[in-house]
Amino acid sequence: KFDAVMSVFLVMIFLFIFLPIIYMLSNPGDLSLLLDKEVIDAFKTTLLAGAVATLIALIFGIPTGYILARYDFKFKSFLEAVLDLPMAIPHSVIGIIILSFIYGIDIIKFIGRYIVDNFWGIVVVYLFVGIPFMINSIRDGFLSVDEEIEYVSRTLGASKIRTFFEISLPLIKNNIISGVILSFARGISEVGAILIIAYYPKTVPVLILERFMSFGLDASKPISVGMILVSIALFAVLR
Amino acid sequence: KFDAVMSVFLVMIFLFIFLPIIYMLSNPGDLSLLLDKEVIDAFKTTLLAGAVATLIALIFGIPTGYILARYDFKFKSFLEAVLDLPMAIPHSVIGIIILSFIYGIDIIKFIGRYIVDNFWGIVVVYLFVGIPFMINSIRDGFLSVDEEIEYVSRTLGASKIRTFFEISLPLIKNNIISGVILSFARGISEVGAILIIAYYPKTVPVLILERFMSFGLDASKPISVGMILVSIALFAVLR
Amino acid sequence: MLKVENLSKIWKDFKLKNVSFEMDREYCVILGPSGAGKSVLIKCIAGILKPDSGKILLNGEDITNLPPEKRNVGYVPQNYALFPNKNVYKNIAYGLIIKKANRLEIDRKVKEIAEFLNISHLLDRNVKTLSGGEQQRVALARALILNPSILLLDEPTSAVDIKIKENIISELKKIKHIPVLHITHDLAEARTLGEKVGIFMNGELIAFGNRDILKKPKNKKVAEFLGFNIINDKAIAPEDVIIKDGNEGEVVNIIDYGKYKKVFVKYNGYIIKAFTERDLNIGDNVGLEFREETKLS
Amino acid sequence: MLKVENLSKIWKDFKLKNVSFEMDREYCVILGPSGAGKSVLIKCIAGILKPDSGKILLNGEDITNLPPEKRNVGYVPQNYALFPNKNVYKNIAYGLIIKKANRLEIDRKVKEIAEFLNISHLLDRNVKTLSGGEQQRVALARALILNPSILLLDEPTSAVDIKIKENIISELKKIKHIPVLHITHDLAEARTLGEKVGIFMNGELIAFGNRDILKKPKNKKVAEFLGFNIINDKAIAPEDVIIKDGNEGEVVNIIDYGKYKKVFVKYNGYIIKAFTERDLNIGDNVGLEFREETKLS
Repeated sequence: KFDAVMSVFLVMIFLFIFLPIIYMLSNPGDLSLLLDKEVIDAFKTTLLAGAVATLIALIFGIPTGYILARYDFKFKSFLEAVLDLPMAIPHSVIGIIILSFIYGIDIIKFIGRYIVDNFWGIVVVYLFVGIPFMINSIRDGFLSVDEEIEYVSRTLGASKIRTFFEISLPLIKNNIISGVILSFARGISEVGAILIIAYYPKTVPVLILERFMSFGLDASKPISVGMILVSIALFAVLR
Repeated sequence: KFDAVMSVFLVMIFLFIFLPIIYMLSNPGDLSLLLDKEVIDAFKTTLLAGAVATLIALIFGIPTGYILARYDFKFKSFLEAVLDLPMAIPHSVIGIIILSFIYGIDIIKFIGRYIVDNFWGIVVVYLFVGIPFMINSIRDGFLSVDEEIEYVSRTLGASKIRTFFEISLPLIKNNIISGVILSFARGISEVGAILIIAYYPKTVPVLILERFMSFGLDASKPISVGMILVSIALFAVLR
Repeated sequence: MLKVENLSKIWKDFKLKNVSFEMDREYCVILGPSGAGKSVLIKCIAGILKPDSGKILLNGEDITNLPPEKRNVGYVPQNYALFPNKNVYKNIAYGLIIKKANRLEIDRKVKEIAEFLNISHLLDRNVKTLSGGEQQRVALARALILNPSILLLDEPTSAVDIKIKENIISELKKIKHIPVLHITHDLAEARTLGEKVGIFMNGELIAFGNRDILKKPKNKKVAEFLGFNIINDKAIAPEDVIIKDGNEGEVVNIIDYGKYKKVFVKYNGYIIKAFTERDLNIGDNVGLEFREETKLS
Repeated sequence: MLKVENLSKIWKDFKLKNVSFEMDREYCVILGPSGAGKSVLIKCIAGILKPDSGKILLNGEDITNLPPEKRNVGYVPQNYALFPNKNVYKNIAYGLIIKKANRLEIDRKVKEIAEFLNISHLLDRNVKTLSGGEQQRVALARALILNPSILLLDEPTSAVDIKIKENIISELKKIKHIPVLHITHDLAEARTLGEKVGIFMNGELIAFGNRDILKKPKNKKVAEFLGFNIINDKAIAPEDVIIKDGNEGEVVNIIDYGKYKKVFVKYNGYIIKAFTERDLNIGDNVGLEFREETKLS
């Protein structure tokens, strides 16, 4: 009886999420719109920027996650808090922060040219919002690797670097995959910061917004469906 | 030596996040702009909508998390995947999904009036994007409560409901708090879906975007700083 | 009086197969290897699991379908499961508070039971600061305070070290007024505490009766679990093997337990376990004499 | 030969205080209660932890500041720490692969050591499917294959049940060609395996020498840890207490271990532990005789 009441809440919240999504997927509108050159370009831009940002996040995330998992040092929890901050700051604010910084510091002002309304601006935003997911996932991976395993490897003659590549890294393969997917997915979702930093080249979420504003719901539906399918596919791999 | 190289990556990524944020906080621009009536109204709208959405998320999240933690049933993992979907779908797409659904189903079309460009539209979006955080946090809480404790309570004469309120719920207090903060913070961050569903009444992130588009960076800086402070404060409580 | 009739249950990887037994106001120990599903039996009796088939009667009443809160059984799980957000006093008083007993009575009973189990000095403590042995006593007090019709103990000494184990056993011996069903994998516990003893393997209760069944295993599986030597179809307890001079056997391993040594002797192609106080070395030749043998069916 | 000189280290909640000892090609067991920081000692010798002060010499060479990979010590941690992504063969071969030994030599050595430890049939297995005893042997093989200058064992039997423990002890006895430093909280292990024995409490090595130190505790703390009865300033091992007729003592508790019973006797205000094969009950009056006493300093 008690459980039945509880289940009612579960079913209601499930339907709240499920019905709109399933309705959207079954009423995608005119899918031929997806073949529009602007749409294809937007998908290319989004996925490429996502891939580049995720690669950078991976390169920085592995050493960062390792150090955070294996060492204690002063201000470590402050440092961890800062690394998580991009998850807490509102999306449009992130755009303002990055832009203010670039235009505020004289010696890096020149970078603005490569960032504002530029492909690399998209990459920077994606990296900024996605990196915490990468770091946390990889740090959790290293934390789950028993340190005794690394110790044994070393007593058997493997140096620290050798142990890292031979033992630790292969053991966190799944965490690396989930870090990659999460930070990629977080990146390509972003629109608030992108509107501020790099309206052009248009990413898919920006294009959806633009089509909606200019031509209404029906014009943005098919593109949305395409984007949902990408997200769900990524998500399915993750699970 | 190996660790030193690793640490360089950590420091670089730390600075990438830290410097822009600290620069922003130390160059907030003209803070008196925060006293502008439109700004104050936006803060009121944002925080109120966030609070209402979080309350609803809590009411649904507790039973949902409990059922997910305590029972196995067919399609459970499918159900959990759906409940996580709002985290995976790009922000502007979420707006399109909700709007399409409301306008697509005849018998609920009337709701549109209370959603589009309306306070309740903001609440719906905040709830949609925030609920997965609430559910996951509460489910993890119940999972961490040893079931034997509940069993013992029952053999001591407490019914299932009594045990729930007397034993289980107090034990997950911290998970409830973190669920509340995470879903609240996720809500008030949102801008992509809000632009589509409820441009008015303006939330802070929307206002920041608008000021930036109309008056440039300096007009949006002080509001951004205000919003960052709110986020950091929430975040500090969470840790 | 507890009567279990043809109880069957499959739960996770464990199963009960057609378990039947009957006990009175006595201390009953069910002995079985870890992971044999003994806890499933206790959980069915406590009402936490619903049996797939079979019946449970407590003092003549059929309780098979009653929820746990209506059974009046005392349950002490393996990890004690103290309420971490309540202090020791509140843990012990919990059952009475739920039953809305009056405050004076609660106070009196908590103090009484705390005295009985030597934990009066712990009443204000946070349960997270207690040692394993202390937690065990608090869990016991919490279950006993309601004067249950039966006390169910799930491996009460598995989480504590040997010294505390001996202590807990001595506390458990004091419980005389309530029937106890105690499950364990520890042979010494069964020998020390059991007025009735059952042997549980692979989901089945393969022997049940008075303490003597530990001395006279009925079949090979029981004999092996009890650590008997098996020669052809006879079982010989290690304590019934006497090491003497001779050379039919060769010592292959010795473990020194202080008071005596456990020796493993190669004898006619068998490895025979025995105890001795002699000073032997690996490789020594010895003779063996079997004081008592049990024929296996 | 291993020589440890004035080794001190603080790590997490554990500490070593000025530990010194010396061992040859022999089997050395360091005995101490759980949580006393014995692992810190082993981790310092393995090079995993850097001592705060003191020196470690292995075969005359000062290895205090060498990284683990340059020490040639065999290390078997408490949880075995097998490489979960490699099969048994690859686990054992790991050290030789790192050393770039040739493939034929690796194969020969792996098979040789696997035979020695009776795990030849496991070589293709995934390590996650192994039982505790099997994991232990694989970890041992992985450490022994490099012919280490010393083998370090951290509580090798703490995670397995009594039958497997006896098995592992018999495997360990076979290691004759390499010095072994074995830490444990189990007295029987120390008595059975130790050619040299140390007693470690609260970060200090409070006794070190041949096996006799287990029979003759130097002070009260050691005596208590070893389970001796303490009367005034004398320590009496439970096995040296003889139960006879009389009535100076009253039996307050009995644990039945099968071969013998452990009895707790109230005697002159002390609770004396003793072993007996007599059939006693709680409350019986008995006499006590002390066969041997050690004076405590």
